[in-house]
Amino acid sequence: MLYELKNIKRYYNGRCALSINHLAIEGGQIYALVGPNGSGKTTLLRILAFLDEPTMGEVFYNGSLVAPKMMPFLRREVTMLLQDSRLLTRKVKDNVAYGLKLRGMDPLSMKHRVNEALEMVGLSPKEFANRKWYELSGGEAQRVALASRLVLRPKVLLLDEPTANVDAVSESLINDAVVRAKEEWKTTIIVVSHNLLWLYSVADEVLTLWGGRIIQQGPENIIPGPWKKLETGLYCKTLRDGQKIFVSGEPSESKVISISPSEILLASHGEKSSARNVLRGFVTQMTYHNGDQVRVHVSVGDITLVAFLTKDAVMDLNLHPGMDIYVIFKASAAKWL
Amino acid sequence: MLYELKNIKRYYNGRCALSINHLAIEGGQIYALVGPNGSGKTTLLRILAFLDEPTMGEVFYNGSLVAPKMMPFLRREVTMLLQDSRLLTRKVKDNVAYGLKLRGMDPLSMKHRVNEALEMVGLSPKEFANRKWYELSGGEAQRVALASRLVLRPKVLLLDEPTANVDAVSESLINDAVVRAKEEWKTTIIVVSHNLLWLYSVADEVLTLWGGRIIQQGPENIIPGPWKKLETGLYCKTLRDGQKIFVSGEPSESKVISISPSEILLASHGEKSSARNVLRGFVTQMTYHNGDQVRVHVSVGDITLVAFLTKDAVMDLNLHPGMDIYVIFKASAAKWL
Amino acid sequence: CADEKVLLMATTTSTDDTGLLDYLAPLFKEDTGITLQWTATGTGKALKLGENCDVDVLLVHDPDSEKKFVEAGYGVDRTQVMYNDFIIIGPADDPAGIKGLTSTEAFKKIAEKKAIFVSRADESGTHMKEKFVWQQAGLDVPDKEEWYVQTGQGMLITINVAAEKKGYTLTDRGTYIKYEANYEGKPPLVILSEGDPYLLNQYSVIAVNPERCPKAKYDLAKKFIEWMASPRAQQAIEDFRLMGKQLFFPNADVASQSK
Amino acid sequence: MDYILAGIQEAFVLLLSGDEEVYTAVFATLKVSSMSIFFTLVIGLPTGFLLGYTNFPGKNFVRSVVDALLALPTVVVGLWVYAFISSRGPLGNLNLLFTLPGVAIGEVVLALPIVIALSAQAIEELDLSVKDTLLTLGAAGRKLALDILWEGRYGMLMAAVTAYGRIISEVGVATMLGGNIKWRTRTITTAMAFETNKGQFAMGMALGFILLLIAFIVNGTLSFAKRMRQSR
Amino acid sequence: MDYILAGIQEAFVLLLSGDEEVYTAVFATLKVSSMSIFFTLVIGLPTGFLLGYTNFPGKNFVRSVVDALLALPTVVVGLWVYAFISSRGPLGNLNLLFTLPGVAIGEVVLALPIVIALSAQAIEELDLSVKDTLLTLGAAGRKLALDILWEGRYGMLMAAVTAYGRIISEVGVATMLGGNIKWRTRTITTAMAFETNKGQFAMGMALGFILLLIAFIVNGTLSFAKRMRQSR
Ligand SMILES: Nc1ncnc2c1ncn2[C@@H]1O[C@H](COP(=O)(O)OP(=O)(O)OP(=O)(O)O)[C@@H](O)[C@H]1O
Ligand SMILES: Nc1ncnc2c1ncn2[C@@H]1O[C@H](COP(=O)(O)OP(=O)(O)OP(=O)(O)O)[C@@H](O)[C@H]1O
Ligand SMILES: [Mg+2]
Ligand SMILES: [Mg+2]
Repeated sequence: MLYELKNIKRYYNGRCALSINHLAIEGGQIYALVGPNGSGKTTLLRILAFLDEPTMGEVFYNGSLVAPKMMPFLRREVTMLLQDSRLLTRKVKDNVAYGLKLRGMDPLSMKHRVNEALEMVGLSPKEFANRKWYELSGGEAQRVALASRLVLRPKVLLLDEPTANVDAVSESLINDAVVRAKEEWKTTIIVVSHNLLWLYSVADEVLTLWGGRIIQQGPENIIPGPWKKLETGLYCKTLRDGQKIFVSGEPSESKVISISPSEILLASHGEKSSARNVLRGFVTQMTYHNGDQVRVHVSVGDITLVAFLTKDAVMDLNLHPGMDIYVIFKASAAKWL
Repeated sequence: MLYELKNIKRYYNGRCALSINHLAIEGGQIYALVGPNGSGKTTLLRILAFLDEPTMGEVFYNGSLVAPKMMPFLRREVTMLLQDSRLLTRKVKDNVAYGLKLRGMDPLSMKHRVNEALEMVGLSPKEFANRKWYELSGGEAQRVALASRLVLRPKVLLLDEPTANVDAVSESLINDAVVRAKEEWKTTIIVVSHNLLWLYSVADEVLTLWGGRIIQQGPENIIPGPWKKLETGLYCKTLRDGQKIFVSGEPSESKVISISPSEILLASHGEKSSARNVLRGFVTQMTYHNGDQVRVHVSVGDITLVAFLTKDAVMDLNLHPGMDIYVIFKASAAKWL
Repeated sequence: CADEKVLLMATTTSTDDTGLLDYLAPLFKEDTGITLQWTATGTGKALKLGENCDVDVLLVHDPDSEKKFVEAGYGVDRTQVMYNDFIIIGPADDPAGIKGLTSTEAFKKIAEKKAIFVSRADESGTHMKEKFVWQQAGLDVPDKEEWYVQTGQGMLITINVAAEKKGYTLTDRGTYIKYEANYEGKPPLVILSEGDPYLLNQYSVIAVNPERCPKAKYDLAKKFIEWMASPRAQQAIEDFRLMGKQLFFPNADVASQSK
Repeated sequence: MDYILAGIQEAFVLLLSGDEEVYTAVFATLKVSSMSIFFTLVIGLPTGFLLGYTNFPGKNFVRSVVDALLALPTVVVGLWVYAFISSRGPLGNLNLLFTLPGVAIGEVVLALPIVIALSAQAIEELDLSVKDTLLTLGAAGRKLALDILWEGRYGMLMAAVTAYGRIISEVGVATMLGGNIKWRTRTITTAMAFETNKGQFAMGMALGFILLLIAFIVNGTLSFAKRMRQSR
Repeated sequence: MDYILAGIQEAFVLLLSGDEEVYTAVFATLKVSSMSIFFTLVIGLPTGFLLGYTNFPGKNFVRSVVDALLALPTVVVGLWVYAFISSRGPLGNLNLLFTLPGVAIGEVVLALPIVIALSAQAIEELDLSVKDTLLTLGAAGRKLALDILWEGRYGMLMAAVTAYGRIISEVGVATMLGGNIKWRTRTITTAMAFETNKGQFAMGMALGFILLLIAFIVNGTLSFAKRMRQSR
């Protein structure tokens, strides 16, 4: 176990931004960290990067409890791409070389490594190495910042929105780079991104944050309130088009439910079902995943629900984008967050 | 015609970042501005926002040539969300109210408008209005910056990566906000984003930049070199899996081609075709667009090609994600950029 | 108090530092109703302030410059009012052995032994007198000698420099008494040579020429000059004591008015 | 050595006994320094803003000149201003020599380069995106200038504090233009120099401590205002 | 008025005629100011860094004290240092009084608050993300400090230039600890004060212009270095 977090809490001026009872992170994997804005992703990454300490709780790294005075040493092997990434006020090549210089690498191998890193993020060293830090476009700067982390071949690489501002070609380059880091250098990687498509294509495991807590469900099908209590004991939300969602259980403080994509069925006819919820919608997107899984987005009223189907199921239903379809799930499938 | 640009060039230290012979922008539309990193999108937006002047060339706004001394006045009706958006060092509500205060709005209507703008980007005024500028997560800050532009109800709204760092729910809120701005306030909107899915769902028209020039083709199916000249006069690129792409015509300096999605056919069998290029691949993604169009992504070797099909064609082919398929296009379909 | 009668004087630091003016001003006010205010600087700058009409009256101690000042038409009514004298002071152990010698002998001895001598070197009345003594002793001013320290500063500071460097210096008696007072009677430097007749230090008052300076309060200045020469003021100067010692000797009655 | 301790003691005695001479000097000091810092900021901040914000040919030269003027000696300022306000100077009619406003003129001249150089620097250090942000929100002209100054407020505050420190501790100009006239233009610093020249070192130290006390109160208030920005 | 013009003229005459007194004073000025600024920066920049970078209880109080010390009057510094280096003081054996190194000690004390306050301020103004960036890249300890100083280099330069201006134009400490001794510790500023007290205003002005010329050359060089950052 690389990291173990126990009873971590992080407060900002009395507001709790992160609250994790237990979290274990294994080495050599690629983790995706997802969750809506303000859910505590950056807060968690900063603690894992030893930039911040939790207000309370214990962080174990490689089995030993992390004390403040160890943090500078740990930061040598754990590096983080900041969400608000910025460059040092020097040339591109000096930005990328900075960490290597710190670690006392000789200039010759350094130059080689710097060029390699720039190429990994799709920047030609010939064109970019000698540019000043401000002579870059937004996406170029973002990629230089990433290169200066990749070049370190760290034990742990924490990436906060690495693909923000980055174009599609570079996105897949970054994908390759991350996979290469994992495979060649056995780097443990934790990526935060709202670009779920991209994220799922790299991640081995997904952690979802919601309101500072880690929840078991995937990030999809999170439905906010308001919920109205019915006489039957169920709770009901009315969508913009008049359809209603019914869920059971006791509401949490956040008044938000989540439904696992695996609990959702799709059917071409909606008449007969024992499930409480049968909603009409249409397919907006279908995406292929490794293992012959297809992720299907269905637009229902003003929300989008996601279901996972096998390739065969897709073919049986003759599913295609734009097709009208019924989304079916039980009232008890919903989990209050 | 709202904007007309003639023979615009913008140099940075002798490097040409933007070169537009002619560009006309009509009022009341939503334009998408797409292109890879460093293609000049921000450079163009800054000129349209009257933040920068082109090194040479003429900018007409509302039919009259823009002189430097007019720019402060024009900036009253043209506002831009910067790519590297930042907040003023004051409370959230004061950030959003800033532009209104400048324009002399009375405090009462101002408060109302500020709250409305915050809600438009999905931030509850009760929770966020009194936060300090640094008490926000990355996506929250981005949305406050957007709110402070939306609140102005400007004549022209220029958005540079408005959805960077923003979660999926807020993304669709921003979508709504942009459409509302166009419809209620007749705002002309130009959006830059690498989030093409999102972009296509809002834009009326798409402008593509490549190396500082506007090109006619959409942003998709841009295939970089290297290209090898064959004896037949065609040029050939070998993909990672050994398949080859052949194109005709004379290479431009950039050595990049583009193929319009509408020139690409999909077929379940690849044997008989007069077209030079018949490539085997598989469907990775299918997305529904208004007007019964479906955008299909096909992974071929190490690149992804995009084709547009009608819903009926999708059904005829029984197309589904993960399905093996042939991509067919003529050598002459490629345009050298 | 717009109609308050205020007389502005430029003077040298010695009259201010010793507290003489703080002692005389209330008496002057009592007798004439005029408030005396002063700014204390070097004699050279005081004369310059007079030349520029920035003050009404001067109390200075450099007869040669004063005469030139009056001749140039900058001042009128120059009146000598008091004097004190110059003395040579040095470390109590007197390394050059000048105790009891006349000033010229003492200077010769100092030069011979290359004992440290600290000079004000600021063209002040004191400095003029020092140059005069070097001349009397038949020596050039030892400008670049290692042992000849030129401070270019006021008297008290120059004495302090001499004390730090365990050297000799020429000072007016008033300042020395003040210095002695600061050390509560146990000063590091003591009087080693005194009493030469040409070591007098004459103070005069001069009114700024009202013809050049219409704004100058000549009437008040004239009153002040008259008052300073009056028996009452002269007696007051006679009575002014520090540590029981007299600092200034009135001589208005014996001195001749220059104009 | 002993005069340092004696000085601290004396400072308390003077303050607590309400020594009239000392209080007059304190008052004169406060008056001169308030006037001076007011005009220095009113002139210096906009000038510093323009110098930091705008680009014009020769800007670097102007910056260098301002930087050089940080070395403006008090004697030069004193002489220069004296030339103007002496009764035979062009402003002689205003009777400013040997008055507190006269001193303030000199202090303003002395402190202006500090405020201009430091505020121009602070404006230049501001991220470019601050200016762009204000521009995109429609700020222009005076409002733009004010809000850029506001975004750089901690830098401006530092410029003001540095200039205030220079002004309140200044003695050369105060002596030359004020004349150290008792009850009128004697400030704490000129009194301090005067006492020291007389060899009254303990008294000089005492006055020095009183001056530092004032500076501490003024700057303490400013620091308190600054602390409001909290953890940022 | 006329002495201002006469002063400029005289400055050229003095410089061109190679007046020995003036050149000795110029040399003494350069020597004192170089020594002083060197030690001020060596002590002040790291202190300013620590004060700006670290958070500790009572930090605000320390900042306020440093800000107050910007008002440290030359007389107090002079007296204080004098107490230590006079022959009766604890450092009397070193014979520093009335020497240029003695003056430099005083100037360092005087200029330290400037460098500390301004550099702490510059460090605090640096975006927090600069520190985070350096930390994530593995910087720690001395290297971290140096690189943060480097990221704030224009602010540091400004602190140095301001301190240098203060030092080179300073006269009170130079007089008190140097003694204005001709051929030895007479600097341009003490000479200037001396000439002015003698009523030689034109000569005072002339020396003032020479001083500004030196300041301009020094700061011009620094500005040139700064200009290298170009359009940014
Ligand atoms: N410096 C701060 N002071 C106060 N509150 C803060 C601060 N930084 C973050 N917060 C709050 O803490 C919560 C978690 O913030 P965090 O930055 O971890 O979110 P995030 O998951 O990274 O969001 P995003 O996707 O927008 O980057 C948010 O509610 C945010 O408003
Ligand atoms: N200040 C600058 N100095 C020099 N070159 C610059 C500067 N700003 C941008 N460039 C260059 O100009 C080109 C266009 O930059 P621009 O910022 O317009 O790109 P962009 O299309 O917005 O890219 P991105 O998607 O990365 O934001 C790029 O090659 C960039 O490197
Ligand atoms: Mg975040
Ligand atoms: Mg851009």
